[in-house]
Amino acid sequence: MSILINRETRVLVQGITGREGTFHTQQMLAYGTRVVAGVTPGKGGTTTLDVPVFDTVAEAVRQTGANASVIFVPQRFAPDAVLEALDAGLSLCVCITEGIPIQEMIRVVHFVRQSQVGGGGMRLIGPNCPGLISAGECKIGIMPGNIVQRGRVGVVSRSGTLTYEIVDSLSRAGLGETTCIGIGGDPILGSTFADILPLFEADPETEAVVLIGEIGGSDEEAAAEYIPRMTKPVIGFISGRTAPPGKRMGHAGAIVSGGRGTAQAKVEALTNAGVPVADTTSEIPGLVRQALRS
Amino acid sequence: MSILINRETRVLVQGITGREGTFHTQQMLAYGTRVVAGVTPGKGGTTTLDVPVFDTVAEAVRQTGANASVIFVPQRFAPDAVLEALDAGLSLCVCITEGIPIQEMIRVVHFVRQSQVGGGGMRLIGPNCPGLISAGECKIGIMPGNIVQRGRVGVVSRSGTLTYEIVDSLSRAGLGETTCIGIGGDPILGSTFADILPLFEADPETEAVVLIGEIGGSDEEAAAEYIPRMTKPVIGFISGRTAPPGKRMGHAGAIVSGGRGTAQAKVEALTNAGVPVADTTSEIPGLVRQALRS
Amino acid sequence: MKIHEYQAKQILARYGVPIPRGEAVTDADAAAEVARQLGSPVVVKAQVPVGGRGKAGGVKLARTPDEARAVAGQILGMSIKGIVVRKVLVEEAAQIAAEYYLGITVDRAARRNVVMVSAAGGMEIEEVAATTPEKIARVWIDPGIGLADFQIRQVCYAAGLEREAVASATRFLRALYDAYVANDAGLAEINPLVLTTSGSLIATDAKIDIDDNALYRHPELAAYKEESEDDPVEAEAHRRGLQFVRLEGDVGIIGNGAGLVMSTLDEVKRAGGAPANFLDIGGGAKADLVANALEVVLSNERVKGVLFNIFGGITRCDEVAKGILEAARRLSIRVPIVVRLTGTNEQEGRALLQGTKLIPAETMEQAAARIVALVRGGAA
Amino acid sequence: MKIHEYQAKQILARYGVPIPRGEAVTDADAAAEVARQLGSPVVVKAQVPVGGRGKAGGVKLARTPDEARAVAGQILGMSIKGIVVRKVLVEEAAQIAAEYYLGITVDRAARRNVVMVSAAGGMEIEEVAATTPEKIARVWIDPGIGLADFQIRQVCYAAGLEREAVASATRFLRALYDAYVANDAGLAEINPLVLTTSGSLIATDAKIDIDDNALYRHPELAAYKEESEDDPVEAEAHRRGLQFVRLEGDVGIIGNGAGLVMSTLDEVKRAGGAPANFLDIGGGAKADLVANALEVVLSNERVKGVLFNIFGGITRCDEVAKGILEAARRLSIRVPIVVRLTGTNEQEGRALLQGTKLIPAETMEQAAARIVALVRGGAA
Repeated sequence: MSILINRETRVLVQGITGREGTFHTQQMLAYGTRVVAGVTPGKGGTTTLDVPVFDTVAEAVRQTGANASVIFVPQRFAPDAVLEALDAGLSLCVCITEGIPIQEMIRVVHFVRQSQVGGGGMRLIGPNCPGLISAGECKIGIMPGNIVQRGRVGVVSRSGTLTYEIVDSLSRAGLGETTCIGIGGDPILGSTFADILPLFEADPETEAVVLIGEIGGSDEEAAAEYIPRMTKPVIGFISGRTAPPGKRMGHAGAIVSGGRGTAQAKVEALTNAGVPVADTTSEIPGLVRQALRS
Repeated sequence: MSILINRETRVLVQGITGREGTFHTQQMLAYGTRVVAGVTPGKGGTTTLDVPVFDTVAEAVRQTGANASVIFVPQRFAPDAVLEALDAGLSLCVCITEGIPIQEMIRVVHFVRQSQVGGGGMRLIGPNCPGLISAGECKIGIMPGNIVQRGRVGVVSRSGTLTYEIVDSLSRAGLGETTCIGIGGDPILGSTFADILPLFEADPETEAVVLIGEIGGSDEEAAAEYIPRMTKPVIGFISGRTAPPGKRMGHAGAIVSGGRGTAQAKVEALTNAGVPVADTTSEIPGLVRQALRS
Repeated sequence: MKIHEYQAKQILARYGVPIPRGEAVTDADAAAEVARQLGSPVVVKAQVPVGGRGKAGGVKLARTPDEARAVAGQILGMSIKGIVVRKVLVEEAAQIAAEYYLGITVDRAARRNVVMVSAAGGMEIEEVAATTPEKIARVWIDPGIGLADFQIRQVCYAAGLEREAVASATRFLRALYDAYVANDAGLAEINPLVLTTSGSLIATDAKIDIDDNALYRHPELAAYKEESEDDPVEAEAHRRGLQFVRLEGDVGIIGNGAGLVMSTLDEVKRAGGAPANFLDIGGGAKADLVANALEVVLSNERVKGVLFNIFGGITRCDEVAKGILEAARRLSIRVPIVVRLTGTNEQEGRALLQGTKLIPAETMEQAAARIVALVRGGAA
Repeated sequence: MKIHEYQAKQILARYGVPIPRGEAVTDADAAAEVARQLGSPVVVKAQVPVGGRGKAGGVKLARTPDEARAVAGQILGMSIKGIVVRKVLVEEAAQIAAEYYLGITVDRAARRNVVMVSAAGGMEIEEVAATTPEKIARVWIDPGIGLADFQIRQVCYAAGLEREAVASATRFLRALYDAYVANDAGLAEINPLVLTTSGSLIATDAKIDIDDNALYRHPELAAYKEESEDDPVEAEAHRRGLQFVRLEGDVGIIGNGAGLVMSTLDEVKRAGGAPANFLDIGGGAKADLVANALEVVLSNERVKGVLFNIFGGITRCDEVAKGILEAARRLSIRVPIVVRLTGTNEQEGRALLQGTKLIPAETMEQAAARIVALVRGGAA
């Protein structure tokens, strides 16, 4: 088992003919992902890496039964690409693109989450994220597949390379992973820790979860409110503990954040929720093993 | 019994200090309606007809427990007034105001109906409607109360005075009404025939329903699709049978309407749904009586 | 509010829609001058806010300035569906490779704006809609999101436009949508959108209807409104705040509430009469407005009798009676007037009319039968 | 992107926000001239995109042009939080009856924009937020609907503004919101919004932050960007496409991915070192970019050693190694450089570095410990 994606997932690549899109499509295919379609407006009817290309997502879905998409289109076209995935009835959309204006994402994420009211709808991962891998089954996005080993730990992270670092250490420690997800580094995300944790909680194969947070926002604090209701252990890590408070955000930022968002506040919230928080990445495999034993 | 409003309904008047607002508040109070609050920005803290006035709907709801509102504010402020009612968590809003731009109503009705997804939310009656009366219990809007008599028939109509004409004839014929609703004459409405009919179907006291339609749109046709599933008889009337097709609407109008919208199409749809359609208003009481006998 | 083709094109041009070079003129010499300046074959088109002007001979090609003068002379002053042509648009003729259709309007059933595109544009688009509706691709616009770029692509690809035309068609559609929204239109249409033999797209005809209810926030469109009122009686009625539509018959009809007035029209027709107009005085009318209404109806010389049908709610029957009497004082009324008053203050209203030449009626049906008999009989 | 007060006011004025008359100048004589033209007492304010300038002596009242010259002379050239004041805004002093706060920003937890209003405006608003949060009224904006008029009324009434100020405060807030949305701001703030003794409202201070990711669609704001870059090293790094933040320590840090770089900072700090910067080369960096990164880090004279921490995914370790070697050729490097390469093509990368003065490390912790020891030791 795994969460969100598996062997059956039929993946569509939005922006398949771009440099990044083509490169990572190749990587995904090499990992065994079923990439069934690509979309590039104006390139409908052609193929890329033997994958048929369509002008619109709707047409691609109609012709290939794709049910998940990954977005590699540039910044200024990415919000529209997410809405197109939503409109076409996909159940998962992974937006790799970084640098999308925050006001665009507020709108897009709003409509995406609205689709989930009453069940169903589309789940968005990202933007500005590395994507996800269900070990040995399916890889969507840009995570290096070689560091993932089938195992017992679910990984959810706001970072990219830091996640690879930690996943690699879990694999080397022989623990292995079920699904590894990078939810993205932007202020407004399609899915948060609190959205992903229940999926790991419900996945029979996942025995523990590693949550990799960082300074800023309050997603870690929100996760800490949910974790006490879980039956599975969660191990935390927060990067940016020594980051300076940053240049001034204006009064409004300070009023809204109200003291949340610092590494200290996050570590405290997680600790209060019973989560062992690692001081350095190298401690993580040990803490996981310890949690699995008890 | 009755639908939507009754003795317990706590009514708030948006625009209570305007000429129309004050006049009809008086009429509603005289009918026995529990008008518990009024709203006029800037007049908070005063009273009108002994009704306390607030600056915002939210504040009025907090202080008085109002659960329904009626809107008498001018055209350009009315869409915002509906959104304010929605935001304040009212369950019913009746918009009397006429002349609201259609693009505004497309937006407002969209958000209102979105609130109903998954149950709950707010129901909007109107705009450009006379409101509704639950006979002997509560009157919201501008219908003359004296023509309504407690009885067995539910009335739902797109017209104003034509409704009074028909309600009056039902009352004089000794049939009487449960609730009479004018859903409004605009192209985009908060509630359609198809929204109201199920409420009458579920109301134990309503034994038959009179549906008063007119040319334009396809709400009558949509109602005709639902009516065969009802256990109660529906009697129809369509005004505008001899109206000329009107000046040209452009191709787009013709393409979209696709032949629906004429009086003939509506009469046909209702007849096919088993609805006796009266040729003149004076036939209606007889048709109701006949339907109740069979 | 319907506006003229050239006005619609002025609006569209502001939003970046390419339109043919040209100008609207009111006389034949000016038409020739425009043709001379354009230096190319031109199309001369009657500016009337109704369809079917092509079939009526209101659109003609002219190869030279002299030809332009000649056809403009033919078209100016002609009557199309009862409307006299006072202006013609003279514009560069396009070399047509293909004709597309783009339209945006309100889909009442869906409660949304709908965008429609077809590769089968031109005069027969309604025929296409009726016989091969699949040739018209549609997308509905989410009121929260607005028209998304992907929807534009979707509808253009689905319509089967030539592939090389899709990119510029999407820009056209975006501009058309911007114009539609910003001007509170109820309809915006480019038909045909011409793909020229040189591969560019141009709007050779355009149609925009503006939502009358939204005119208050578009003061810049007021000038268009003036020109769009072709019937002086309708124009006068609208100025006085009355809902008025001129019809072909001889029985003037006045009532309160659109539904009631329409039903009154139906009753008059059932009784064998022919309504001369639809006139709704609205809710809560005062005597003055009622008098104005009667005056407007009687200004139509065809009218041989008038029927008042009032169901008093907010409108008070005594106010209506006072209005009728006031109008009777101002005008010399030579036709029969049947008055049906019921509802609020009906006793007071009826009392005021007693002893006058006005003919009372109890019900809508009786009133209709009475006025038709009187008009047919030719006397009160 | 943070912009200066006077720039924020220029933007707000375009959206109809009343601001005091005044001008930004770069020398004391010009300040006196502005004061003379205004013909009233003025406030002279340091233009630096950081808070706390009032306490730092960067805001001063001047009753006469001579006084304006004097205080401008004091303020220009002073350093506020490390930033040299190059411009002062000289503007008409307002007669203050009350000070309000208006702010709009992104509430990440709510995933919405939030509007905040308080009757307790002025410099202590954060104190108010901490101790009496109920004095700051808030409404969250539905992304589909936008800011509705009723919400503006709601938040203004809830904040307890003087009743007579509510109507014009609502106009202010609408204009502020329009400016916020149209400029892709992440923050727009008027603090204080001054209710003058004559009963009018005026924005005596304003703050707008622009979303850097949205600058591509606001070319008109490019000029502001130039002026907002106070640190030449940061400016250079950003021009080269690097995420860079200058810090106070002496260990230069370069990595790929913000989270990994932050963790590297944490490790260096844990090992007893002090990072000199945060530098993220992003994903898939080529040798050239890596060389640029090293150059930027070394341009900081405080740097006594550099740590590379690369986890290769899209980024290839051999490309990083090439970049380091290229930079080493271009520059004469006199500080120790510890390189930790792992992931994609790590073998190739390590091979390239063999036989050079670069110091390899296996893990992030080891790398951090090594560079700190070297910097502390003072030698490679």
